[in-house]
Amino acid sequence: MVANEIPSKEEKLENVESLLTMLKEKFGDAILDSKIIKRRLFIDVTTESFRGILKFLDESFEICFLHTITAVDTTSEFELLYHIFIGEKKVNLNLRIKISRDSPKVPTITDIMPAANVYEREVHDLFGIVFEGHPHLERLILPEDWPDGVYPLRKDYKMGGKK
Amino acid sequence: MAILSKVVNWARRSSPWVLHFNSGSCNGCDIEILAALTPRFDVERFGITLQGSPRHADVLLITGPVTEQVKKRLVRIYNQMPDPKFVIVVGTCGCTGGVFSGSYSTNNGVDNVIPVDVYIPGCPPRPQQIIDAVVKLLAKLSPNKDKNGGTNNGGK
Amino acid sequence: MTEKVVKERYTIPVGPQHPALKEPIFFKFIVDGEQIIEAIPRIGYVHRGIEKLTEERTYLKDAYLVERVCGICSGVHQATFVNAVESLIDKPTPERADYLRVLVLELERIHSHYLWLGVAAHEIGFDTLFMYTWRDREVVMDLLELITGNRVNYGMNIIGGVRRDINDEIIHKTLKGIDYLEERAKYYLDVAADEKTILARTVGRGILTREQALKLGAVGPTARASNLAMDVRKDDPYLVYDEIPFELVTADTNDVFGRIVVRVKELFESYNIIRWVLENIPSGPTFIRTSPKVPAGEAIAKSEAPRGELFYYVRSTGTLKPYRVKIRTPTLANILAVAEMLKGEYIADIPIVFAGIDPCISCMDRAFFVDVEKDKKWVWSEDELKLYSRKWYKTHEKEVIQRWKR
Amino acid sequence: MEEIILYLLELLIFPGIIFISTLALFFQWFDRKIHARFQNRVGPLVVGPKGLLQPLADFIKLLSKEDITPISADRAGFILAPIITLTLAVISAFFIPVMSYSGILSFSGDVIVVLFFSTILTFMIAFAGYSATNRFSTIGAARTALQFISYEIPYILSVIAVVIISRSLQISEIVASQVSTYGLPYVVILPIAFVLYLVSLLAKLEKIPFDIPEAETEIVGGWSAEYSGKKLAFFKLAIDIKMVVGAGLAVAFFLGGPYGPVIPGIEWLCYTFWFIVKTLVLVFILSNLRTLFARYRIDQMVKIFWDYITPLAFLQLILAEGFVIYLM
Repeated sequence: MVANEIPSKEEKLENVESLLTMLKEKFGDAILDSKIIKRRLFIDVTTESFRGILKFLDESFEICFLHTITAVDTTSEFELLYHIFIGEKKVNLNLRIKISRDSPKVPTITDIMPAANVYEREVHDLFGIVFEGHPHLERLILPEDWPDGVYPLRKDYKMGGKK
Repeated sequence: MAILSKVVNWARRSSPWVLHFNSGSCNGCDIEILAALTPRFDVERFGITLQGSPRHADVLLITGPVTEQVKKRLVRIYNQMPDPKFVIVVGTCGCTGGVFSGSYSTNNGVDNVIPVDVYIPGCPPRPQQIIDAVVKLLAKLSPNKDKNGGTNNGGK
Repeated sequence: MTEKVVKERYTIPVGPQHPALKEPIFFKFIVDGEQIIEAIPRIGYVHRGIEKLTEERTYLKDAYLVERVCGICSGVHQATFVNAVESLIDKPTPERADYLRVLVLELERIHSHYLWLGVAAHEIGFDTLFMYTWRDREVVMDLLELITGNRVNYGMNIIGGVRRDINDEIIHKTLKGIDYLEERAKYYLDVAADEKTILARTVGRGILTREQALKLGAVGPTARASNLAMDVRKDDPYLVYDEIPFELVTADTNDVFGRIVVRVKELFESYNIIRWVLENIPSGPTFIRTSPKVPAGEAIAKSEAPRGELFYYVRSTGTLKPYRVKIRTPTLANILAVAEMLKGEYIADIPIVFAGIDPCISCMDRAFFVDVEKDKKWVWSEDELKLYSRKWYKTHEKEVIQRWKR
Repeated sequence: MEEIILYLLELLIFPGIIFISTLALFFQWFDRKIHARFQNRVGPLVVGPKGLLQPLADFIKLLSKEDITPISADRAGFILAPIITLTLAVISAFFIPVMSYSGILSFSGDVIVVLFFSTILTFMIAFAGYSATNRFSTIGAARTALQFISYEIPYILSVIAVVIISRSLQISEIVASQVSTYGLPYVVILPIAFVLYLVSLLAKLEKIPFDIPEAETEIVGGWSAEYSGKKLAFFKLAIDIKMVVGAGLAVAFFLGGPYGPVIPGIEWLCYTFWFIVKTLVLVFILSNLRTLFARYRIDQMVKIFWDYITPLAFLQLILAEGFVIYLM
């Protein structure tokens, strides 16, 4: 059983740092930036390498739980955050990749983590980001008469004064 | 015939069968409607029972601000109900849109979609309020209208 | 002879308006006789665009908006959002406020589990148990009303602390109510374990193995009933949970019965947590003033809602309004798991298996929609068909005109 | 001439249609009230004294509502089903002895006729479900038929046990034989048959735990999902009358019919009183049962009936035969 003892704050910080060094050793060049905000680890990685990192994490830890995928529209580009929880180390890890706003395309991770199926679809519906290789990536959020090419959570979508 | 219509009127007042429809509510109102069925409030005292099929119902209890997705369903269920039928809106977001007003996927209130008889504001209204609304709706049917305060003045 | 017997398959739609589902969700079941071959969920009926709305309102208003994501677990939504924002502000909240938040969250868990127990009983046609549990649930509702002033959407948390304080009288009443509820919970545990018809309907139904739960990302009591010890209160303690002694309840039966047992046993843990909180609550202020502007940055907050792990991501750019709020609710994480559980079950087991994850559709749907099947004509109403044809002609107008000209 | 008028009065008012319908509505109220009390609720309270008029109000309201026949439904079947159901239910009620040892209709072999009618009534429900051509209705109808093959055999076998003991196929003679030949009701001689009859009756009336064909949380009221207005009113009344018939037949077969201590001069009134008391006891037992259980699944129900109840019914049959041979 993994869960029943709560690690102290120092242990947690140690865990976070050890994970970071482990990743840095393995994927030196792929990690662009990293910071620790309140025991949460945020890592910026390249779009080419993030699948490899996820695969490595999934294989090395038993509980590698995908919280969700967050997309953020920074008006110049899209940021995708993969929030992951490592059960053994009790560490919250956030991989950040940046993709261009003009042709938002990114490879899927459903083959690595089946749970990502619903989260990728959600992001696709609301941001119009295409996950290449996703088994059922259909554009079907919102009602049937929702216009094509309009994505409500993008920053350039302004909510009109709907009656 | 006057007696017959009186009897029918009495029967309608005495036996409101309710269909509950969630049109995108946050569940708050829904659990309060369910709570109204349970021992502390027990609406079966007034002959109110919750029905499963729209064909059996007299009163449609609607919660939620009517999302775009559910709009057509709501109209369809309303059309499936046999006449005479009544609509009660439970909760602020069903009355006006409430906290969700202005969203791209809600309709800002049930009355933009189907006609409404009684509005119950509150987020969510207490079970007592819901029972009170049903009783006031029935008072609307009563021939001596002044008895329970009335017709269309919001049932004061 | 290799001639195949083609069995006629029947498709039954369940929802969006269906007595077993208290909320609009739509399931398409492909059945063979009474047995389900495939379950296809289609969700999105409660999509209200809350994530977009949060970007257009101030933090102060958002605290009340996210509470309305779900009326059953409203407190935990608000608490998690406020936690995320407070970790951006970086000004520690008074300890008394944290204790009060735990108190409300645990009372909410009790009310939610009682509610679930009643709904589950109703789904298997045991209305008497439904009435009993909901009668007892009113005791929790009274306590919540006493402490927060509201029955359902409590509005207890504000950025910087909590809105109301408790006094000795409330503590006394709460302890009394908890004692009564603990006695009742023992009774329900006996009923669930002894009543033959309940066992017949729940044992071995809706199987989800530990591997499947891990793979499909199940959370909360659903995962814990599959012997997956995951609980945010232990894994990543928030508020004062790292100081509170309590057990993590798991079961290894992998079925609906295990989910009932886990939830009822969690009730006992919640009673103990509340007793501990009321005993150890420090005195002091219940809130501190903070600036309405939140410093730039990003924060993650997680909580263990009654249904499982709740996840918030907040990004601020230093203005009055958040730049992005992302909500991931427990039911969304469990929906893949439930579709897996339903395969091979009987039609009669749909309600109880589905209720087994304690679905909260309004949580899930704030921004989400799935449809695996493209061909949906069989459920289209007349209006939908009309609309479709109108749309089709709009997009294919030119072709039609050209064909007609020729 | 006078005889005919008297007969017509019997048919229409007492103990005919009006009396039976009133009793049916009263039983519904009683059932609902008991059910509510067990669930810590009050039940109907406001309409009439103690809510006594609630079922009547429901009935009149349904009569006055719009009556919808869906386009997709099989029109003839959809309209005929409720009418035939109500008619057959009322006719089978005529066979029940209420104010004397025999019902309004009574002839040699009427036990077979009543059993036949009760079978047809079940079929009419399946028929109604099929004519609605709604998915849920169809599943409800299929479930009705599936249940039927499980409970009908023990139901009839338990009645046959009574027939063997009483050596008669006429209800009035069965009632009379309990009073004259043995001097005690058959529930004492055939306790197993009585219990099996009640369990099968529970399934026949589609009450919890055997309300599988109309399971609300599973298939939205099942076969009745598409019915509204007058047709639904007829169905609801017919179901209540079925309860009276089921309980009334149980009283006639096992509890000595309407017999009991009487005041000379107004025997018929006393008999009616005893009849109502005995049926109320049965309805009370049935309400109890439906409060205590959760719904079974259809396969579990079929298994219970074929594994336990049907063999028990055969056992009771053999015991009854042995009893007769040993005594006679």
